[in-house]
Amino acid sequence: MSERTVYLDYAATTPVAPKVAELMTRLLTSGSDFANPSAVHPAGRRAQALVATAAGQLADLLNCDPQQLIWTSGATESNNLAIIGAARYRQKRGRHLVSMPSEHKAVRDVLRALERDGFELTWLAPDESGRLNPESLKNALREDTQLVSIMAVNNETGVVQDIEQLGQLCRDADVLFHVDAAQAVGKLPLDLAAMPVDLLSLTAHKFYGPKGIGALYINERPGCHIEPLFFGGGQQRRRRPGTLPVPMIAALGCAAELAKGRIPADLKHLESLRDQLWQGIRNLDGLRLNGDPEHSFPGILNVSVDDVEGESLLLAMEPVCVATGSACNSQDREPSMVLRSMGRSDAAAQSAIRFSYGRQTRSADIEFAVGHYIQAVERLRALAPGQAA
Amino acid sequence: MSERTVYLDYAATTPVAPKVAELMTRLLTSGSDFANPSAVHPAGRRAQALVATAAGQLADLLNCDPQQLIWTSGATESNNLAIIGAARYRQKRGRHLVSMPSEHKAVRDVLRALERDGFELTWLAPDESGRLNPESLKNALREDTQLVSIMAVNNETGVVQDIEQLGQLCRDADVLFHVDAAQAVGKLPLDLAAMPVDLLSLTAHKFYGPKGIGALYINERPGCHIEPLFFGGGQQRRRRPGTLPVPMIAALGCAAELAKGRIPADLKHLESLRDQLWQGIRNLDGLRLNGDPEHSFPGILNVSVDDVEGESLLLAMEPVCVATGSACNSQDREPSMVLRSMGRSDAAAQSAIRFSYGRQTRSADIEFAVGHYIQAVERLRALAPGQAA
Amino acid sequence: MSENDPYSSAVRRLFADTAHAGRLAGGRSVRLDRQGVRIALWMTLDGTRIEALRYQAWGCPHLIAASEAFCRDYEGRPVSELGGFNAQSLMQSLGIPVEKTGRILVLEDAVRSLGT
Amino acid sequence: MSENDPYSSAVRRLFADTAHAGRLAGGRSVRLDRQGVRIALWMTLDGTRIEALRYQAWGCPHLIAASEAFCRDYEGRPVSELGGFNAQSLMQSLGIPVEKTGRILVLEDAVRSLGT
Ligand SMILES: Cc1ncc(COP(=O)(O)O)c(C=O)c1O
Ligand SMILES: Cc1ncc(COP(=O)(O)O)c(C=O)c1O
Ligand code: FES
Ligand code: FES
Repeated sequence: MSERTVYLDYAATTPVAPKVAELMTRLLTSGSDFANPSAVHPAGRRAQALVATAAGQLADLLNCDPQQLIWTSGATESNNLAIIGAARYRQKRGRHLVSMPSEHKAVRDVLRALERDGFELTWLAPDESGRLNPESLKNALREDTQLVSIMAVNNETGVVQDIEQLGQLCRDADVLFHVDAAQAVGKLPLDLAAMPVDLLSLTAHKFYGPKGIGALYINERPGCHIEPLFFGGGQQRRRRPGTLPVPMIAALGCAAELAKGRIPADLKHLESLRDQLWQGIRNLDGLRLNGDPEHSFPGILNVSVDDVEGESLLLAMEPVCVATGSACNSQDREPSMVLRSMGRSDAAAQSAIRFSYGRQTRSADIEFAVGHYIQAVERLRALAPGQAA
Repeated sequence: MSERTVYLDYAATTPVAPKVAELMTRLLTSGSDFANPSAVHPAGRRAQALVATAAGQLADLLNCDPQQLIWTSGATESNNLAIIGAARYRQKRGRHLVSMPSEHKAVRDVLRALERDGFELTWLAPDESGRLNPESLKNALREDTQLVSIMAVNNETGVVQDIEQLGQLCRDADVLFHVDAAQAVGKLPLDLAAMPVDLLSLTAHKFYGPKGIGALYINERPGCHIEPLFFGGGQQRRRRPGTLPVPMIAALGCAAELAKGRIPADLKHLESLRDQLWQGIRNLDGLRLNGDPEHSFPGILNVSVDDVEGESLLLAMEPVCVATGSACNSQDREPSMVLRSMGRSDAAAQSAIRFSYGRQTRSADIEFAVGHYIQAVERLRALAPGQAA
Repeated sequence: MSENDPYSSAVRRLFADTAHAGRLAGGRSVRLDRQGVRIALWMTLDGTRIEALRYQAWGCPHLIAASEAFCRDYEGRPVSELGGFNAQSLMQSLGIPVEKTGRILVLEDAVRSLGT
Repeated sequence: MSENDPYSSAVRRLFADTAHAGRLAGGRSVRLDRQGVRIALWMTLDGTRIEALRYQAWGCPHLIAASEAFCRDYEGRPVSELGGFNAQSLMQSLGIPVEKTGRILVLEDAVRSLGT
């Protein structure tokens, strides 16, 4: 590493937990645990046992049955599989779907693709704090509604939706409920046995597991099934074929087990960092919180300021690594859809900075970031012509 | 590892090369190389540089442009993306597709799914040695043919198709040519600059890389494009979104670089093992080679014997780990489609054993396997009632 | 590891030690080719008591183990008990998966016709 | 790393040291709000020679770097040369990606109208 960086982009991806890395290293260098778990020979059975252990660990974190879990390459695939798979499975009953414009692209763009295929979409805007009013969901449900997709924790703002209540409305209306929980699993307690959720997407690299492995929870019950996206070998009861990546799956399992033990301590740590960060910057002129102080995952803080452009702000803040908008759209510079759907102006959305932090973040990192943020904002403001001449 | 096993199932999956495992370990434990390569901040740019290096290494192995490569979760996904993606992209021109019944399920089942969606399939049977006669491909091509999919090396028999010649027929007819090269990449020299191939699938775990990462080569030229299977963030120019799993990609790159330097030595090693194995078992009564001695990847040897059932043979051979049929269908016990398409009887197909070996296999392992195979065959034969009473 | 093993330890033990594989000279025998499996049974009697049982089988390890188990069980018992042989209860005691029922029923048929 | 960096080292240097940011009292000025960016330029003259240049800009780092580069370049030169300012050649020398052309052309427009 050539320069000191302060990494405050945990919502984009986290480093791998040391225990998880150790396990992967052990499996990757093992001469005996590398086999294909579909094979029935002794080496294959050892690999299969590792997969079974991981399924147990993840099921334990989510309080579900290991049989309800399918391994995927990440939340993008899980979202696609859940939404396309369930919509296609149920399309003879109806083709109406409901979601929000503040969803991650891996939900929004999937739904848009279904729209092009003849599905009908209702997009429910959040209120200005980013939350969905349950009444508006209730009013949107129709006879032909098949699926509602609402994320648990927003990746840009950290806003937490009331999954229980929204799910219950779906259940009452016999509509499938999909939850993109990429930003929630391993970070907030989730009890799927007690939650009216049918499909839930997750990805390991948001909670200290490796990138490239995720899972989809399917609450298999009458009417809740998916059509596969891929075809191939018979793996995973044909719902998602392909050789199972055993070390990755084991790593996800290990990350889940670790998380289960740490969620309360992690949350306490994040709350204290968030408070320090907020105290440090809140008095900046024209600063505005993007989110809901009452219903937020404390590992994300998103703020806008007047009269500063986001890309320049990002560069001026180096070596602090933060995001404008979500990491996936850092490369195309359109103002954040999440923030615009919360009623923010284009300019406010463009100046938004997402601070996200995690287990390795120290108070000194926050202090460093606060200093850099304030300095950068002040410098760019001085550089900008006034709003009207 | 509780018992000694002799692993002769390299065609199902290989162990990870020590250098590759080292690299992954380094990246997984690094405090600075774990970021999301879509992020524009310094940590993101470091991650992006790792991806660029890996693309260069893989492009080097295949002799193509790094821009022509898309990262996927493995060959199953690559095959699905190539075949479904190209067929959908070109479906307005025509809906006729050509392939072989001896393809891997991750090709066959994809094509069958397209058949259910209204595409028309022509299945070309191999000759009894497993090869496709170019004449029969030529005769199968029609005005409305859009895609031909033929694998480079068969996963059950090791039979090598004449990709250049078959590809040229497709090129001449303006038909896209997809090659499932999961069993060829990193094992046989491939020069894509000189080959009339449009789409080529590969997966790292067949050549000493990790499971769960693969790639699709797309020879982008007029008419050669694919529609995506997934929707989400803008990664990989939207053709395959999702956070790039940097350590996995770097590992694939490293495995590719290693392979490039080792292919000739690896082949020599495999040839000597194959010869030893064949000499050891060839005199067994009723033994038959499933494959083409002239056109074969030497890392796979597939044989049938009379009067022995495959599943029992597999168990009787323990602790030697081999496969009956391909690993993916080891769990459903239908006789191998590959062997039946080569004209083998159900009984011969059911008794087939695939020996596959690799870099770590020693001559002593082959000797051990030869002894176990002969002993198991003789024992089960003694146990079986005669063919007719 | 046992939960992933398609073979119970009972099946593994029986498959590894097929002491009753083979034929018998004299006595009764029966042979069935069905459901893709082949079974032959031989029996000699000592009055109404089963003196010896042997089998030959072509099929998966479960079928071989079940055949071996049957022979071990019934040697020395009255021949009249053959009619009571029950594939399902043998499958349970050996831990043979239900998917294999069709094949193990071929053994049941062979045993019953041996008894008549 | 440089191949992945969206900013050339020239752009980084100019963005880090915006010595010409600010306003000038007296002299000419021009301001443009277009294409989602805002640029203001100030110029004082010493006869027909440009004495000093200052800018203010709201936009991406490329725009700020280009504005800074322009000011550094043209101080001390005859005012008549402003008409020859060419965004495209500045973009090339600073390594600014072509997608940004629209925005850097706003700077060109501002410079040219400053010269007239
Ligand atoms: C809310 C949300 N959904 C889905 C994803 C996609 O996850 P992945 O990139 O692992 O496929 C992400 C992160 O990128 C996310 O934050
Ligand atoms: C020829 C062939 N194609 C495709 C695949 C699928 O590869 P993966 O399981 O990595 O998706 C395999 C191996 O399983 C294979 O041998
Ligand atoms: S005899 Fe083949 S499945 Fe049992
Ligand atoms: S001003 Fe925003 S892209 Fe350059």
